[in-house]
Amino acid sequence: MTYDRHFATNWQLLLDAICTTMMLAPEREPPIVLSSLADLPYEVGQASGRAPLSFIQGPPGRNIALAIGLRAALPATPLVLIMSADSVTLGTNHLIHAARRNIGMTLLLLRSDVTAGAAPGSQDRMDWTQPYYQPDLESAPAPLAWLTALDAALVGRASLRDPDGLAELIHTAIETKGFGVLGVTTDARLEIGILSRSEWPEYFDAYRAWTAGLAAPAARAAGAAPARPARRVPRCALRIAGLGGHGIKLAGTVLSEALGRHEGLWTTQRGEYGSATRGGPSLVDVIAGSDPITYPGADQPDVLVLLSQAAAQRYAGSERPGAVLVADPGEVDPLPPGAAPVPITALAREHVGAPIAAGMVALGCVAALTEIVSLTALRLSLAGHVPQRLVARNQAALEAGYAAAQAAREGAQHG
Amino acid sequence: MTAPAPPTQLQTSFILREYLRPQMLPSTWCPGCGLGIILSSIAQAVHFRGLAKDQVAMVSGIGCTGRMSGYADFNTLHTTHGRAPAFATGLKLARPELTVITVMGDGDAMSIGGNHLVHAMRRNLGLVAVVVNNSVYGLTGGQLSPTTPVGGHTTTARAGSFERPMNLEALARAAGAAFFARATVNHSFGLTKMVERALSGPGFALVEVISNCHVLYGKMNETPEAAGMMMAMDANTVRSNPTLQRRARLPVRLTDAETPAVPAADARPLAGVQTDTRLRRGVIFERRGRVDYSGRYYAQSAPPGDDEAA
Amino acid sequence: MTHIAFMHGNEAAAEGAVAAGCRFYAGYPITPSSEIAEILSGRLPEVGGVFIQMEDEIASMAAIIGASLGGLKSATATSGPGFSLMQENLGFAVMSEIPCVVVNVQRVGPSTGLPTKAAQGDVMQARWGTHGDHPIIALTPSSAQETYHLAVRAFNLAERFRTPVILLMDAIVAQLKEKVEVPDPASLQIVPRAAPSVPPADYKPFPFARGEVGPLAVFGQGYRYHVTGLLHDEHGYPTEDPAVVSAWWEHMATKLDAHLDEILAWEEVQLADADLALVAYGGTARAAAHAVTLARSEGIKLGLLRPITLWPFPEEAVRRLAGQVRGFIVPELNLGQIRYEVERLSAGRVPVEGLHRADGLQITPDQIVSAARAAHARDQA
Amino acid sequence: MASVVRGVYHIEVYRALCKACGLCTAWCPQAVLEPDAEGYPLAPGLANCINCKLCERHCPDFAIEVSLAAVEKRA
Repeated sequence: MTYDRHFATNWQLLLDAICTTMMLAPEREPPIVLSSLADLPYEVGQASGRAPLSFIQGPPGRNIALAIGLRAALPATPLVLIMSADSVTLGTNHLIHAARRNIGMTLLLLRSDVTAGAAPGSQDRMDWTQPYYQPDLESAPAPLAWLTALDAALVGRASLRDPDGLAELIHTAIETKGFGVLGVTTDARLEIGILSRSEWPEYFDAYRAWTAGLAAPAARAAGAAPARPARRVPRCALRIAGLGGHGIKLAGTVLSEALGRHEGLWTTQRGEYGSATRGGPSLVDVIAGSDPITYPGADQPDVLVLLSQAAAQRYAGSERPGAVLVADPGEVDPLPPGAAPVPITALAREHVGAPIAAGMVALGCVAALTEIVSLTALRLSLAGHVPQRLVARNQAALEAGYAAAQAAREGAQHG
Repeated sequence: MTAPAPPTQLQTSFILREYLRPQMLPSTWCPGCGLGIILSSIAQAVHFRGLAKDQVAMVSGIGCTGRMSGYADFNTLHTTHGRAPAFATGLKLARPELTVITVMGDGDAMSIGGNHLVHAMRRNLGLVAVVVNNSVYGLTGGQLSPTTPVGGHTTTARAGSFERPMNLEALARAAGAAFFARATVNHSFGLTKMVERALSGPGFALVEVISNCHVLYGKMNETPEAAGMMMAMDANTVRSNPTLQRRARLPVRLTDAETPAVPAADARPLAGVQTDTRLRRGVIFERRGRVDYSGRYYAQSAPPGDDEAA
Repeated sequence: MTHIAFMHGNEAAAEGAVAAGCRFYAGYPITPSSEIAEILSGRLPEVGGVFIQMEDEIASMAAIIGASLGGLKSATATSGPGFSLMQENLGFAVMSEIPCVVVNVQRVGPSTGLPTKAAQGDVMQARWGTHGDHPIIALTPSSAQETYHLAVRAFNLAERFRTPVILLMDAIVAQLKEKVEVPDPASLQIVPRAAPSVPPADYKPFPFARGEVGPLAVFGQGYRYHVTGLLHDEHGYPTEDPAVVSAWWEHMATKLDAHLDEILAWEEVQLADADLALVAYGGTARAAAHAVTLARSEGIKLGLLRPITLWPFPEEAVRRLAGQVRGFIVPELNLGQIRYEVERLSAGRVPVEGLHRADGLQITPDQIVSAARAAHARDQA
Repeated sequence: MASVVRGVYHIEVYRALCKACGLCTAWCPQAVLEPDAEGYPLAPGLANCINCKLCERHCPDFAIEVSLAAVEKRA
């Protein structure tokens, strides 16, 4: 490769250095060059009519993030980024995070004396000057200092006045695993060479090592789709409303899976779940039916269970005529007309020792008072959603709710 | 508006009520969250500096920390994610006489806002930034943050993080911040003093506060209790001042010396990785003769001074 | 073999992506889409893919473009504020014809808005969010089941047409847990990345094929070429030549329009005899479908047109319907975005009424039925 | 010569602000504070209070206040 260095532009010198690295390591894949600088591809393209390199002209500053995606896909391909002011303006965040993570790429940060032919600055400590706006007002960005501080794998400085040294340094940076950065200048007074090195695993190498030990996916929830249900169930809307700490989210999950998996229906589950510590309102809507569910809200429930006074004030009376209504007489006063009284919270305390099982007691009531879900289906579903050691207690709560609701119904029939 | 008279005695809660918006309380923060302690420390620092509420602006970003500006009775600005330093820059340049305090979480300040933070430090305007570092994204549910330690479990790194965390101290030094201090919520008296000192000087002052997210990070990393997580900060940090380090060895201890350190979350060491993770707390660096550059934007004749004589 | 699962929409999007062959995800946490990242952070390593949490959404979008050029099917997921940040590089992907999938779980905006509340206010941003004229595909699911299938379809369309595809979800679907019949992966039709059949010397990375796209060569496999956000010729080199620019526009303007039959999808619910039509999509369409049942029980002949492909908009379906029904009602969780489209397409032939809210609450079937009743009464009078 | 006076301090807990996080009881070096059944702090050991204000300074919810009210009342 011959050229007249005396007349060569800075661009040609730089690209020639990159091409020289390919000769220094002929077995290595040719690099992909990323830059936002518009005039670069012409230089490359005109040399041979076709680009000898793949070239991405990404948006200013974002080439670093683009290179991260490329690195994830192509573990071994050298990625060479040519950046100028974009590295210390809109690209700064990408710059510092790629360095922090040590993602394998080689950055050439061009000082303004390279890009604009400006007079070399005297601010050696800053390494880099920003060629516009108010250069005398602000302290100049110092990307090499930032990246040294963040322990980039390699930080160096090279000069276009020493093209062979430049190629040599780029080659070294490419060979360095991880994030390498070279400040490129035309200034002869600046120190040239490797300024700092740091040891840290390359990000995607570490990623692959870190994730290699992860368990292969177990056969995911195997099992065929159940046969279509023999019975036709019209849309049925169930709502359980109480407070955070009543275990309402778990109840909703157990109920919807009992209906969907074991009763062969379509189901949806949505809710607002308060936390136990805050004790705010908590609510779950489960809709089930033979046809896929459209609207997931139980605005006019067919089954309504009220666990707290606030819930009763808000939702009593919203149910469809003829709906199944359950309320906890220990919490709700007065009892809404037609409600089956079941001391749900008291039963939860009795069987689990805390109100957290109230949702499970409520499900027992639903099984006792409706045709939509069986106790067996709830039991099966429950076993899949609580830790083994808690299954027995939750089942007791479920069955207590079932028994109490049956007793309440019989009481109502006889009384 | 006149500044309040310096307090004659520590009527702390009185001060707090003076500087908070009671109608906004209780906060939306989880029980035991260190953010309230940090807000309390900032309010006290403002009080002890004798600053009038009207002369103070608090600018926050998005996240649990972003909510802080809603509770403080200053001129408050709750901005977009990561951009608080940029909003604060505009405000400071428009009203140089205001004391502008920026509060950000670790993800807010260092991840999405990393660029703005670096350039704010470089410009060295008279801003105070309090960065609350709890190693995790709280508001969105416990994802990896740029300060999650190697081995720390998060919802987007269930097997433990392998990423090198951001070294804010080194970055602040390299980017040219005038002042950098680190406190923990377990050392709130020191935190108040650091914020006071940050408020007192020109230039960009950064205070990093190690805080607790026991609800998400703690739960995933075997420290689900607020108190335990905070007390562990005593063992996980070391005073930057050697005199104070010696004094700390004296038997007068208000926190339980037996409290175990937070286990390093079954960290699998990576080859070539330093394992000393104890952070220094205290004032880490303060550049002498630090220059507040904000004046320059009005009188552009002044050449940049030598601000590097640290 | 098909199996039963219980998933919310976010999980279905993540599982659908894995099934479609997604092997790279870059994202940034944001409510209410974070579960997609959380699930993929576990699932992608299992299938040999890469998950990375980036420093912001700008970087996330750039990284998935890079990974796609490297040959991995790539996706990101976000919500309103993050979607705004992605617009810059979304435009880059459109310009440089790079397949990728962007999931946007909409929430109430503008700005931080109501982070946890459902909305459909990003419909027009999905269409015109990045600057300049451009083709785009946006799909909007109404259920977890459909989210799974549309996630697969989004990747297929992205590969087929070399374009970013937006999976425009809302928090209703994203957070609703429901039963999903997960199909046997072998039964899914997956569009693989097309490889060039010509030798590198003859390869044109961006052919102006008028209504067709050429294969996108994977970087590092011998096809060295140039990718740019500038307007470019077929080799990817920037150009300002008006003739070349015109040819480029011709290509871009026709690449989706010539294949609307492959892209457009919508559902018609009881439209055959309807004299009043709802146009609803996403989570809101569920209330609309329920409202159709309720209204019909009152004797109101209500039907529903549910666009599944939101962009390009199923224009012919609306035009045809405008000649049949006596009015449209458009319920949506914004202050009128698709309503404009319906108004434009019905061109004054029939009245178009909007049923809008953007206060974080959802539109209920009762509200829709009330509107239908009023319209019906006006019609009878 | 300063000396610690015991038994003259008053501890006020604002229940409306308190979230029962337990930090104040965890920090109290004198075992003054104890949680009640719901986790809110009570001060059965008030006589031992040394006004160190660790409870007050570590309350994230501005819900506890140590004062000299007892002294003032006596005066």
